[in-house]
Amino acid sequence: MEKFLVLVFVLPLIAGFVSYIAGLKGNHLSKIFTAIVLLTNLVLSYKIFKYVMASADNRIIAVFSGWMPPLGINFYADSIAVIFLLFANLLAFASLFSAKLSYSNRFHGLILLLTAALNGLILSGDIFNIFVFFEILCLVSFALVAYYRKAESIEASVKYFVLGSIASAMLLIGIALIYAKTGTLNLAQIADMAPQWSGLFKAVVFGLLLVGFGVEAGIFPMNAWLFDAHPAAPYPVSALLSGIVIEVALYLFLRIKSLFFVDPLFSLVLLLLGLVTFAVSELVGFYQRDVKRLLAYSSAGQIGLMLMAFSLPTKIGMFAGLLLFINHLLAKGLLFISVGSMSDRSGDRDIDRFSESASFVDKVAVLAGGLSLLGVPPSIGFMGKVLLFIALVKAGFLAFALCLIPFVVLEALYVMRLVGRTLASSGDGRIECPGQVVVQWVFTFIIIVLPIIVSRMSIQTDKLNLNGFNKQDYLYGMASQLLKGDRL
Amino acid sequence: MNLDFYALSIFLIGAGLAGIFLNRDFVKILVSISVLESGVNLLLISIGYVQGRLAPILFSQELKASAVGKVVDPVPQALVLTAIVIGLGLLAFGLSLAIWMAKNFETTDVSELKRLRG
Amino acid sequence: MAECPTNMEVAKENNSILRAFADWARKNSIWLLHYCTGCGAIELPPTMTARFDMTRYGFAPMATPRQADVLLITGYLSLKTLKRVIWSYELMQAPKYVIGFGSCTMNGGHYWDSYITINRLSDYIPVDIYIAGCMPRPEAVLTGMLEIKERIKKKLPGGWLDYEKRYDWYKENQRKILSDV
Amino acid sequence: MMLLDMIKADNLAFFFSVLTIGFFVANTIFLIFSGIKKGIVLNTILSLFLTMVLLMLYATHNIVIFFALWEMATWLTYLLANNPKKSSKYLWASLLAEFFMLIAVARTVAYGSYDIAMVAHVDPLNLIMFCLPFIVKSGILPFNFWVTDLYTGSDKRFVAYLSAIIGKLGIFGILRVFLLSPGLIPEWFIYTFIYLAGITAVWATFKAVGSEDAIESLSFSSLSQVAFIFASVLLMNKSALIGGLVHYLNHMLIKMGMFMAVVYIWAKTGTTEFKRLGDFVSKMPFSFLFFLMLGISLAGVPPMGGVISKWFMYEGFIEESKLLAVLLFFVAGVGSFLYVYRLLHSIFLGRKKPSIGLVSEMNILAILPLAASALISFLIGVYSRPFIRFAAKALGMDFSEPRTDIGFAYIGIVSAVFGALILFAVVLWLLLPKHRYVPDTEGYTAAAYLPKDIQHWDYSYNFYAPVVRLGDKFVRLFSLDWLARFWKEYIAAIGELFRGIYSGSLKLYGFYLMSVIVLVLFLKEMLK
Amino acid sequence: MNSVWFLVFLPLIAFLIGISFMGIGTRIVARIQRRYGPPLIQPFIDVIKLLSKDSISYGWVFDMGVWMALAGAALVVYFVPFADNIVLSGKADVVVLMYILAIAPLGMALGTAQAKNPYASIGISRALMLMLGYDLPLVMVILGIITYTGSASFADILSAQQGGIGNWYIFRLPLFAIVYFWVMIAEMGKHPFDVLIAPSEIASGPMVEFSGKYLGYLFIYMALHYYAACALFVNFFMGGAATFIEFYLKMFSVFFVLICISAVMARTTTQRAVYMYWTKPVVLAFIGWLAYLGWRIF
Repeated sequence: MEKFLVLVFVLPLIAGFVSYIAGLKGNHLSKIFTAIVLLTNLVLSYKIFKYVMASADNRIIAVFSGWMPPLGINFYADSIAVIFLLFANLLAFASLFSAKLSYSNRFHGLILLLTAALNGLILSGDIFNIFVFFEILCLVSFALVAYYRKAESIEASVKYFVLGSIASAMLLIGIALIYAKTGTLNLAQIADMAPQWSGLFKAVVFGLLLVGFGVEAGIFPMNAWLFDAHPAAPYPVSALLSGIVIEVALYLFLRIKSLFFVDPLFSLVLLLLGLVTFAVSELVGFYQRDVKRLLAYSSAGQIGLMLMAFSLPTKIGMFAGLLLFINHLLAKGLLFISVGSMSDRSGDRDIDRFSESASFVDKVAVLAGGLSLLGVPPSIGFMGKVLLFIALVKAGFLAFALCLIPFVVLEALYVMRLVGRTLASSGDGRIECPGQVVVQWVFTFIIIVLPIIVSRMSIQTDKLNLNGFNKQDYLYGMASQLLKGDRL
Repeated sequence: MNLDFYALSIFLIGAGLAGIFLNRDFVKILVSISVLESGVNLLLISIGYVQGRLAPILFSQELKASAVGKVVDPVPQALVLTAIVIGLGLLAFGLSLAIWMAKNFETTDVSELKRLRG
Repeated sequence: MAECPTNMEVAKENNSILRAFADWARKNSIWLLHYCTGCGAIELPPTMTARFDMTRYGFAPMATPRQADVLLITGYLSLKTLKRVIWSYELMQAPKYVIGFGSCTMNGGHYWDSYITINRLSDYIPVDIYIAGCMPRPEAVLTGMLEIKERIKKKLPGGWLDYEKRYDWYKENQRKILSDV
Repeated sequence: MMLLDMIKADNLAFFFSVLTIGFFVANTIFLIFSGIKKGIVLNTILSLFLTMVLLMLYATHNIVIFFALWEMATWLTYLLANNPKKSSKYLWASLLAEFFMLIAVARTVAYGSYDIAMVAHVDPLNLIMFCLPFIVKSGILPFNFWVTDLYTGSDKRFVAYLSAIIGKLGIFGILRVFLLSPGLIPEWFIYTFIYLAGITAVWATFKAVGSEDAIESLSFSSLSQVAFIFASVLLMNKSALIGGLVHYLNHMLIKMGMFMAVVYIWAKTGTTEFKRLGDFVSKMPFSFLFFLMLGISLAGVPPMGGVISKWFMYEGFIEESKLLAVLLFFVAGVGSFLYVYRLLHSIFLGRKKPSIGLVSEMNILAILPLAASALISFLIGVYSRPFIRFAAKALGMDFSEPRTDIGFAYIGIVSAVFGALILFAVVLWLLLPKHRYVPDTEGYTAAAYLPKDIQHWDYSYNFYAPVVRLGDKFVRLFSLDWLARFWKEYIAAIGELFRGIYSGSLKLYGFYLMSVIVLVLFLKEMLK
Repeated sequence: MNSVWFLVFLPLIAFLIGISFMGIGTRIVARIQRRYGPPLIQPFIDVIKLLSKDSISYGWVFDMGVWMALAGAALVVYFVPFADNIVLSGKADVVVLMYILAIAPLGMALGTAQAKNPYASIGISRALMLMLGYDLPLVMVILGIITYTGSASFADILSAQQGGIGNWYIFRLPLFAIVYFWVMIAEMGKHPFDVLIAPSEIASGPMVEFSGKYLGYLFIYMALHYYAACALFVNFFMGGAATFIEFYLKMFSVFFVLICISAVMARTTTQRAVYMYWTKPVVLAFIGWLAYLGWRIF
């Protein structure tokens, strides 16, 4: 099973270059090749997910070339990482499958490299290793944003490039300082030595890492590039970007934070940052005319929510963040794919005219995506929202919960404006690429089925028992069941 | 000895950052990014440097027998190698961006890029 | 106007107490509908107010033909107003009478030779009582109304029976000068 | 079967479930057989789903499930009304309130229990936050801005469901929470919302009296009745509670029947404006008869059921000697007389209009629910003992004999005497000289000749102009339009301010990056 | 007098009392206008004449409306205590009475609606608006009395007023009496507020299409309504009456004062009437509430 961990990273890395070369003549070959590779990747990650969930202590450590962890670089997959892995590969495959046939081999190569970087980031246990994969991720996403080479994409990519490079420099400085202090690069070992660091050192490293990962994760002051990059990129890329790339950056940062910076001050800072990100992006998102930009703001908002959820030390917070992540990935992926293709077909991204050519499947997809994004009861988004509020109140941050309310309502309004316009349009509905329809139907199906799986898995009662729950803590049970008591 | 290396690297990092923010021309910004990169690499190297020791080339004459006490810390050396390669990759991509920017905007002046806002 | 026989003919046979009681009531409470046209209208307020006070005898002015027993036409009639008079008359309910006021209703009066005045009102609707005078004084108006009471007391047939008997003749006269009645 | 034992969870749930199921069945029968073709399937499926959600909502005692089902009901209402522009106010008002409920739920979970009864034990503020969506959904004063848009804008097939059941969900919520936590309810909360409900009732009555559209008039009438029930339930007085529940039943029957008739007319003629309808009694005599019975019941005139429930509620208020509040509801009661008459006069009895040709009597199956609701309401009026006991059982009071000897026995006598007098009047009327039936055109016209197109010779527009003119300032003040305008500009201003953050210049973005590091360092020092 | 016959003929007696009031009333008004006026039994003659005349109808709702008007008015008579015996009493018959008062106007309104005449509709809308106007002070007074006597049944209200003139509510609750009297003018449709009949403006309003026996029915309804209004005032504020004569005289005194006021007043518009009823009497009644009931009304 360890070999699968390595394979999941290496396969797309090599395939990226192979598919680029294969696609030099005609790009059909590269598309098929890429599809096959991503499909195998998805199957591998599902196997890993199954294995980790079934195994006793829920973790695998893959070691390279025989060197044991303190010295060698290792891949470390626990239950949270495996979920990220599974959904990352799912979204990668889905967005590629829904991509138009007209995309060149450059596109397919870059997508494969992006997937490789993502898998590497999720699994790596060595901090410099994280830096390298992080760099690959940034570089590939710069390239993907600039794919169309038009004025808008170039401008977005330039801004993204400059901010990204500064961030990576900050990150390297941080890693250098950590290495200077601890002498080792393995996450677990650094975590053991972290408590002895002095207050000032901790603050400096925290600041550097926050900027390093924050730019890519889209935390408030640093996410200015996000609102230009996502609309400029082709819709599969923007689906990937807002679906998984920023989430993985956030996950990495929070993984490091929970290992090295355990004292409550840092989680308070992050909570505050999360709230501000959510508030600002919802407020500005409310006035957007451009549809894809509107979705970008909603992604930044959800990132704020996830940041708040993950920064809470309790398990419920962790579980809320996880649910919000899965829900956002599925809903935003679906929304970006359908809205992006619709605006490409009708040629205009304004909210009133983008849905001229909305087909029935587009309408269903946008409705399902919109409702689950907003957390309409049966969806996981709802469970995530409830858990988030309960986690916030249990951790004593009642004021934060109260501040959330107006902005969540704002988001409900502008997303429903988008959904309302699509449903109201009487488009002719011709379908450009069949793959996209399949992806939309599959995602809608997952959105509908997943809540049942999650709730069934956590309550373990045969039927939905409505008269109160015999298990004392319905939600806590859900959290502990899924996490199997992992320390992250 | 190490201290002046640290000072130099901090100076270089500061210069790089200042260059990025003050320059209007994109190519100048690229140059200052690479200055920043080199500053960081210098910092990384200087962490591993021990006064009076040799470079960690294991097959060289002096270290043939045993390199235990005589060599500087090899790990940062490796890190810097990859960091430099990455810096190169970034620079290459930046230049291609500059070319395309010139094509689309007829100028590489970053302050011209004002169309996407709000 | 529908052709059903009015109640008074039916009631004629049963000279029972009820009929007498109804006649007594009809005699003592007569409601007037004033079709105030021409110079006669000004004569009515004095008959109602303090000096002559027609309410002593049970007369009362009414606003709608539905509630009225007696139609009081107080002056000359032109083609246009005749159409309204006929319309109001047909709206009134069965035991109904018409009082022609002043000479204009009898023979066109002062304006007999005008191209539009109606010279003989009784050609178009059955008139029971004419009160002579080129605008009779309130006393004359009162005597006219009391004359109606006398006719009811003596059980004389009222104008509305004549209207029903010779309905076609009246209608034919009306159509001669009015296009649509 | 799962559904059955869910409904029998407790008496209160049983009462509401029976009513909701009854309503849904009747409404669906009507919609299917009334010949409204387009969009019926989707509407029925969604309302079936909504009914299932409501049944579960009535049954559950777990606050998280209660919150989930409540929000699902809100979203389903939004989708069923399928007029996004008009129902957006409803959406954001109820979402705002529901998030406060979520906070209350979270605090109760943090407090340690998932039971609704414990909500009030945390602290009174928690109870009020939990009850906020109930107030919003009942449209009580501070939150009545969404009512105008949603009721008039919503899909005609759903408007009956909306006003009979969804509009009154707040009442169930209040009952569920207050009955489970006696004595913990803050006094000031009850006082403020009784008087606010009173003002809402009067405001809604004025709106209904002044409205020119049947659906709008009926919607505002149901808002004023809901406000009345809301206040009497809030009062927690024994007879007021019973009156509230019986009036819930009554109002559901009335609104179901009346909306069916009006929706049927809308389906046939395409319009529900008063000035375009008239004299439908000639074409739809039976539906007029049932509509009349329901109208009389709504106005609270004895032979029909409305009087029983209103009487109990007034009795409750007088017992608690809250005269000022009951005065407001009396005025709303008299106001109901006005708009009921307007509905009867302008739809069924006025002068013929061109729309008369499009209408014909409902087929037998479509009129069945209308007839059933009218007869049940009549039954409540004449013999109301079973209904009172049904309501009392729902409230958990063992009520063999209502405390006052007024009520069903007495009203029975009243109806009997009234019947005898009607008989006497009819016999006398037959004995007296025969009358003649007259067609439409032969009417008194103050000696003016009738115009050819006679339908303009009708007074059914701007019917209550003097009273509407009088109440205009009061109505405009409380319809909170001025508040909505202020709020829109306020949000737009904030929006402009925040959009400046992402002004597109690279330098500014770079500055943001550096500011984060400085911020973290500053925070560390400041907190040391 | 408490035999079954009395129960059956109570409406007839009430009708006769009502007719006598109308007769005497028109004579008093004539006397005020310095003329003799019709004989005392003129209204009775009018009713007989109307019942003997032909009539037209517009449909079954038109007929049903008239029946309801007559039956509703007769029903009210059973609830108002007649002299010393309270016919149909229950615990809260004052509240029930207020509902029953609404049947007759509803019947008349329904009949008028089918009369298909704009004057009729205007008349009825004015009547309903006036009703909305004067119902506010009326309800305040009745609520005040109920709370003051502690029970909503006539028996208690009457017993609270026994024992000499001093105990009558007219002296103990003068404000309520004034407001109730003020409301009675509109309730009976007398002159300052007879906007609904208004012969000069809307050709006798609702009655425009009523002819013959239909108008007769409405006359009977009007007479019963006069009786009911005056009887209510007597029972509420003048402590009912032991014998029939005393009852009649008390009622007539109330009627006499009312006629004198209304004979000399000019008709107002509906809007001004409703506005006046919502402000002046409401303030008076509210002061009455505070004076007699104290703070427990909130």
